[in-house]
Amino acid sequence: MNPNILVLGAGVSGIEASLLLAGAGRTVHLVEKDMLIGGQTIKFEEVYPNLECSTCMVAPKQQAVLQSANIKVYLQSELEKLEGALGAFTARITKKARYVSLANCIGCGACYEPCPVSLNNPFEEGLSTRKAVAVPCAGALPNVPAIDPEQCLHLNGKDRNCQACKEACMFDAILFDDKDETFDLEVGAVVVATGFELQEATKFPQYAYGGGKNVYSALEFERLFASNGPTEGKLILRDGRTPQSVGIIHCVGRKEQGYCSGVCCMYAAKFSRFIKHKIPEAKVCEFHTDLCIPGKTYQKFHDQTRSLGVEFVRAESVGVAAKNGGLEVAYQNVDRGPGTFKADMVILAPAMVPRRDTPELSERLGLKQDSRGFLASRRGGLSPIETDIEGVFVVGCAQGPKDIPESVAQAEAAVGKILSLIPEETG
Amino acid sequence: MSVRIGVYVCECGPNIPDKIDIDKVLEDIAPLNNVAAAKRFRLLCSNDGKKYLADEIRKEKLTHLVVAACSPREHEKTFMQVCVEAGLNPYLFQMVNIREQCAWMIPDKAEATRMAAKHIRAGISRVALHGPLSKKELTVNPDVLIIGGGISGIEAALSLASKTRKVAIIERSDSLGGRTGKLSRLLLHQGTDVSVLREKIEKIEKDENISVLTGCEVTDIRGFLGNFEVRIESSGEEAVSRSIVVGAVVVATGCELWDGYDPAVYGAGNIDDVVTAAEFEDMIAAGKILLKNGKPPRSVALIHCVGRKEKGYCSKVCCLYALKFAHHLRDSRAPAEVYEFYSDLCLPEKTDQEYFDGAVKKGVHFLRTENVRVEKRNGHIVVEHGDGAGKKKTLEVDMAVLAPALVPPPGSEKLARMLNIPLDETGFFKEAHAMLDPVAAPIEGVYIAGCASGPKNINESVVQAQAASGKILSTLVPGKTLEPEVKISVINEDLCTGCQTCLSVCFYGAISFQAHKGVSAVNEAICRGCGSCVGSCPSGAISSRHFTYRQLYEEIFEALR
Amino acid sequence: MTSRETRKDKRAAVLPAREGIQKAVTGFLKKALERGCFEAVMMPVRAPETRSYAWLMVKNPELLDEAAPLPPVMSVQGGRALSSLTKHGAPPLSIGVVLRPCEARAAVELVKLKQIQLDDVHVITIDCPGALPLKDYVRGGENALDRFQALLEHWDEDGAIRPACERCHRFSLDISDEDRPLAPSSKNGAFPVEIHIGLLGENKEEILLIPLNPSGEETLEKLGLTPDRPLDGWAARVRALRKKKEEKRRAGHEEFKKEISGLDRFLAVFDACINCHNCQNVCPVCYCQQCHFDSPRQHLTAQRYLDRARRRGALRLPLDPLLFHLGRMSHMVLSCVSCGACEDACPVSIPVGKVFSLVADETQPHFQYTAGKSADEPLPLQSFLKSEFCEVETPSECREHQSPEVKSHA
Amino acid sequence: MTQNFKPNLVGYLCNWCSYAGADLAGSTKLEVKPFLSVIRVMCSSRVNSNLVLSALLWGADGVLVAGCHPGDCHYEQGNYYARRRFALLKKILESLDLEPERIQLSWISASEGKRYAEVVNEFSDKIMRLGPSPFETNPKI
Repeated sequence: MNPNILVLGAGVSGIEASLLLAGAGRTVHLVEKDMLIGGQTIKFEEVYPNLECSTCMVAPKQQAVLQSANIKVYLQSELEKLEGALGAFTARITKKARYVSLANCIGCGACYEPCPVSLNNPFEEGLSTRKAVAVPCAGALPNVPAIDPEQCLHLNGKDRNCQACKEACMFDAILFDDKDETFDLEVGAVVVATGFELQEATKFPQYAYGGGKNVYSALEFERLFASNGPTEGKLILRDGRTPQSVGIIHCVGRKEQGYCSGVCCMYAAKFSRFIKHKIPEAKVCEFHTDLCIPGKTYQKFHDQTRSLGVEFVRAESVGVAAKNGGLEVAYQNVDRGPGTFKADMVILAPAMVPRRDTPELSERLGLKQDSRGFLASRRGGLSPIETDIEGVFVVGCAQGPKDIPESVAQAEAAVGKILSLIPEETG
Repeated sequence: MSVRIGVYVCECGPNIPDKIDIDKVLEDIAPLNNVAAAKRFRLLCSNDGKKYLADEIRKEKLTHLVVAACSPREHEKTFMQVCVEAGLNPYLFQMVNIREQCAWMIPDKAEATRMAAKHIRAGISRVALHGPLSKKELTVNPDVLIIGGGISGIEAALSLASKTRKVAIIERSDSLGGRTGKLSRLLLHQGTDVSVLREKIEKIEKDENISVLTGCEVTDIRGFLGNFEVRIESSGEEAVSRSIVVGAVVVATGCELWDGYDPAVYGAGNIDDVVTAAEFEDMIAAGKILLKNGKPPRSVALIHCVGRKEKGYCSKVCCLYALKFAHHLRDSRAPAEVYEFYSDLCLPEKTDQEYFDGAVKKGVHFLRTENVRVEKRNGHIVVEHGDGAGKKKTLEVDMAVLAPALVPPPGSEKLARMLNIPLDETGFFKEAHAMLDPVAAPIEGVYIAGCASGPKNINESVVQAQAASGKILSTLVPGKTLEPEVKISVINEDLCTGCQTCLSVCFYGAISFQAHKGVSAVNEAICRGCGSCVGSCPSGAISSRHFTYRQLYEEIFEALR
Repeated sequence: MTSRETRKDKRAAVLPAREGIQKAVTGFLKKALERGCFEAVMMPVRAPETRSYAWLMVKNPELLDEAAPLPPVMSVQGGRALSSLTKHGAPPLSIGVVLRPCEARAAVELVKLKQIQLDDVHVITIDCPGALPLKDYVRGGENALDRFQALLEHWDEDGAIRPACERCHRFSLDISDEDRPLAPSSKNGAFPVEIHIGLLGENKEEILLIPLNPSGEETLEKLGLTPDRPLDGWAARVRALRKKKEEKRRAGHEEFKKEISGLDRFLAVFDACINCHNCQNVCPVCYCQQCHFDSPRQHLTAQRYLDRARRRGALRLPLDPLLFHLGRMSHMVLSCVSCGACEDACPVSIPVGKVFSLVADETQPHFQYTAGKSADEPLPLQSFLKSEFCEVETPSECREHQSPEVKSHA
Repeated sequence: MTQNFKPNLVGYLCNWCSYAGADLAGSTKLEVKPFLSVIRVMCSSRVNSNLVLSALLWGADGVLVAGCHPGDCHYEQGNYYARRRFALLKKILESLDLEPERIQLSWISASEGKRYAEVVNEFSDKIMRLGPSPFETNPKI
């Protein structure tokens, strides 16, 4: 049996799985869609319940991945198809051109400044712009930019003479003639850790999301309070004012999706903490349905949040409307009837949903999607990471909504299964 | 042999020369004691750069190397590798950060140059005190002890046992299965049922690499990752005791249903037909849900969150098994009315909601309530409760089922003390890192799976068991050795006074007191090299390799020139 | 009897002391030896033909004739003496030890620092009128002894006793108010004293033996002594004197602070230092094998001396008396019991004790800690609260989420 | 005099948070005053009074100790002990009025490049206002 492993997705789960497998002496092929590793977790300033600095937690692991001799990282890459069975899979991978040499670039950033093209920075949820050649955020790992071929004047042909970045680079790291590649990897098992997305808030007109209003989706807010984010952690409205009242709306899209995402209640409380910490006098009100705060430490976290004067309203049919310059949250208090809340800022906690490319992925893997659209676990089993294909494991939020510890545990579990299915001696 | 230090400044292309007058720096340091070579190079991390460095080390017969370039976080490992290839012990090398923390943050070239020179001087005088350090290699015992024969223990055993790895399961009771084994049916909505567990147990009994010791308890554990000595005693009459050696320990001691609630409030035990979830499970398993008077109940109240307030946490699983009860009751030929008294429905799994909706369709009544009391009034069970608005209401039922909080099993403290691992304020075992290391205990080589570290459902418990296996299988690879941290603490026995302050500040329990010598000792297999103990030792009897007082003092001196 | 009991319901046994307290107490100890309450006694004994006292461990009662439970001077701090005996394990026989309160406090700190093991050691404390300054005593001839005798009579020190003693408000047991436990309560006798000897009773002709725990009761019983004398009189005197002393201490510190605050004044005080490190050698809670600041790693190369000399224009040698004193302070001041041994030992009369007890009084409360109060209180530097001392961080970012939670290894 | 006075500052930075924060400040090209000599330690708990006092008494105009925010320690609890030791030293210097403002403790996470720059710049300004350390200028020492 082939002892090497394919890991799809370099988020917190994929990284954990890769490091453990590498530690066992296995060769790991870590395939990441994005231009950097770290997934969603590195977008967070702090994580509940200990409000730990996320970067401090994950950065050492990112470094370890990039420095490990056993881990081969493929960025901007995706799985094309998967064939074979336990111990002998063949995975076809396509790798997009980065147009910047990972080998030569030393991450000095000399190329950003001269680039004439600015574009919305998706990593910052469009809250800031970056150049056509850039890293998504300060401290990105690897600290090497990529060129966006649609936007780059040279690459999209709008101005073939534009060589601004190439001229600025002293290390011949800019490779305009870089090409997409397709290649096959031979592996014994596969760990799918492709993560999640948030339900698009635009789907719900009742929350008045978009149009430059101060209504933010959870991930946007995470960036808004990240010290390496667009506002360097300053909590401000789009016009630069400090919000005096913030409404946080839970369960956005829960009904439609038909499940509870399990983490929103906690990160909403984290948001409240953060706001109270930065702006003690600010009014913060959370609009929730059933509070889902399972486990030994979460209740305490929640109670502490209440004790800071954060208001909790058990509400249904919550709506947001722009009202004389600000926002107004209108709701039905389940016990006390209708009410309104004037807010400078509203934060939405949308459902965690499968990544939009899950249908393709499930087809390429040959795995079914479950009724919710996530990659399906094997029915009748006890371990949700096991799938209908022996040797293919789905971990983290690709399998369903969950928080960081659960995602990590599932990644480690996949490693456990793999190392016992494909012991060293057979490899 | 005389000290010959080579100092190499990386230009990092334009990044450093733009901001730092490298030649001036080199002039400044070239005449210093022991400096055999002081040179610049365009890009030391490039392949020619590495080759150049390696050649220099040989050509100049360097005994120590200083590289002034980017942050050590970028390329320290790279250049240590170069040292190894050039036959120089990698710890005779010091990296000086003149890019991030100099060139890139000091706009004024003169100032940047001044500081760069300072940093490099510091590196030079520090590296002169570096001695060679070598990785220790520890041979390990790959076998594993699993404490607890519940679902987690079972799963861990199955994924760990192999012909190169023996596994022992210690189970206090007289049979495997734990709480899960007592469940009437598992999560039906996931298409799973109890037979799964039975099959697993049979598999364990067949596996000659797994030894099951029921009716036994661990009475003593000493040692560390790769080498634990465990003493086991059977709790039965003819107490037999034996010793085994393992490389890792999995704590899978599970949890129990809380029974400390006030019977005056919940009536359990002293009112007929008020039963606990566990008792109700047995009724389902026995296939007859009957009242004391032998009649089937016409109405059943399922009471959630018994003890949530007192314990201060939500036990996560109650909502779901209450739903399971409700479904079961409604599915029977003569369905009873079912009332669920809950505070907040906790349905975090993606399939839970569906299961709940199903129950609603089957006509289960859900009442969000607070301050629930169960009383006997004129021969009937009455559930008194306040609704969301705080209004008091009552409901009469034939039977009430309590869903009490999940709590740590007795003996957790004792085990924690034996293993030298902490419990948290809830009395469950504390994880090494609640976020990124959920199945490891602070002590390396000890792992925690399932409800031992807090309430979990079956899926999570199984995942945690597999996760613990993952961590063990990737660390204790048969035939492979462990390479513990090199830059660790060392104790000078002549200076140690045995005050044991160091023991109290070491989070990893890496330090032990040797009573016979009256001094403390660092366990090289466990020490992570944080230096807390070094900082805590008043007499300076402890020193941390690579961060000795002398080495840090040298850095101070140069900072103060 | 539990240590929870208060002064009200507490009684003491009475011991006649017509030939002076020294004889009386010694007699009591002899008897205790004979009755097998303990197998040996450790106490200061006057060396024959001299006026110097040394700690002796005695098995033979006869040898106690020259013993002085309360010698005029504190030659060696009792805590230190006890440590030298029990550091590497409890003694194989049971021992009775008579300590001044400050010596007992040092012992408590040393227990926590694992430098003393008290199993089977019977600690007896005694009301202390203070000790004479070592130097005065050595010079002072016989009349020094008389001065001390007078002191024992009247308890009003006319500048005769050590400054540390003048300012010592913990010369007896803690009995600040009616319902405050006599001995600090604790699982395992936090203040590990079994009998306290009260000298401030109604009547100079008799002294009080106050049992503080069951084993103390036992001892008295074996000696046929019944604790039947109420303590009110004694306690009132102790409290009164304590008030006086506390005031003295407060005023003294305030006064002294003016003299020493600021680098120039501080240096003026320590200029005389001859780097003999006596203060550290005699300090009971300076328990290190070798002081960090005496270790070779603190030695500089000639080059480093020159570097500094060049920068400063001049350089005092040997280097860093200040580093030694401040460094030592940062190591032990939280355990400082203000016994004044350091001051007694300073050949150039630097008021080391004043400095250290001043800083001790200002730092220990900061950690809600009182040196020598209880063997149960974890040492401040061996424990922490998750949220505390926000103010020492700059810019201060107190994070509200850190729930207080004491952590301390047993 | 603060004009031409270039203070010598010593900064003990923990490897995991504060040192990374310093690197981030650099890679985002933030301007930082050129007076701090960084000494990397694995954890702020390695830093004790011996190290801080040595630096101060051997002539540092200021000493900075920086580590992970409480709760973030890479070694779980190190910075709690560091904080206690620092609190003690600070209190000692305060009660004797021996230039307590010349030692500073700051929490800086790996993502707080900006905070690092602010901390170092503010500390530098403070020390420049205070002028050269008397421990260095006083001939008696």
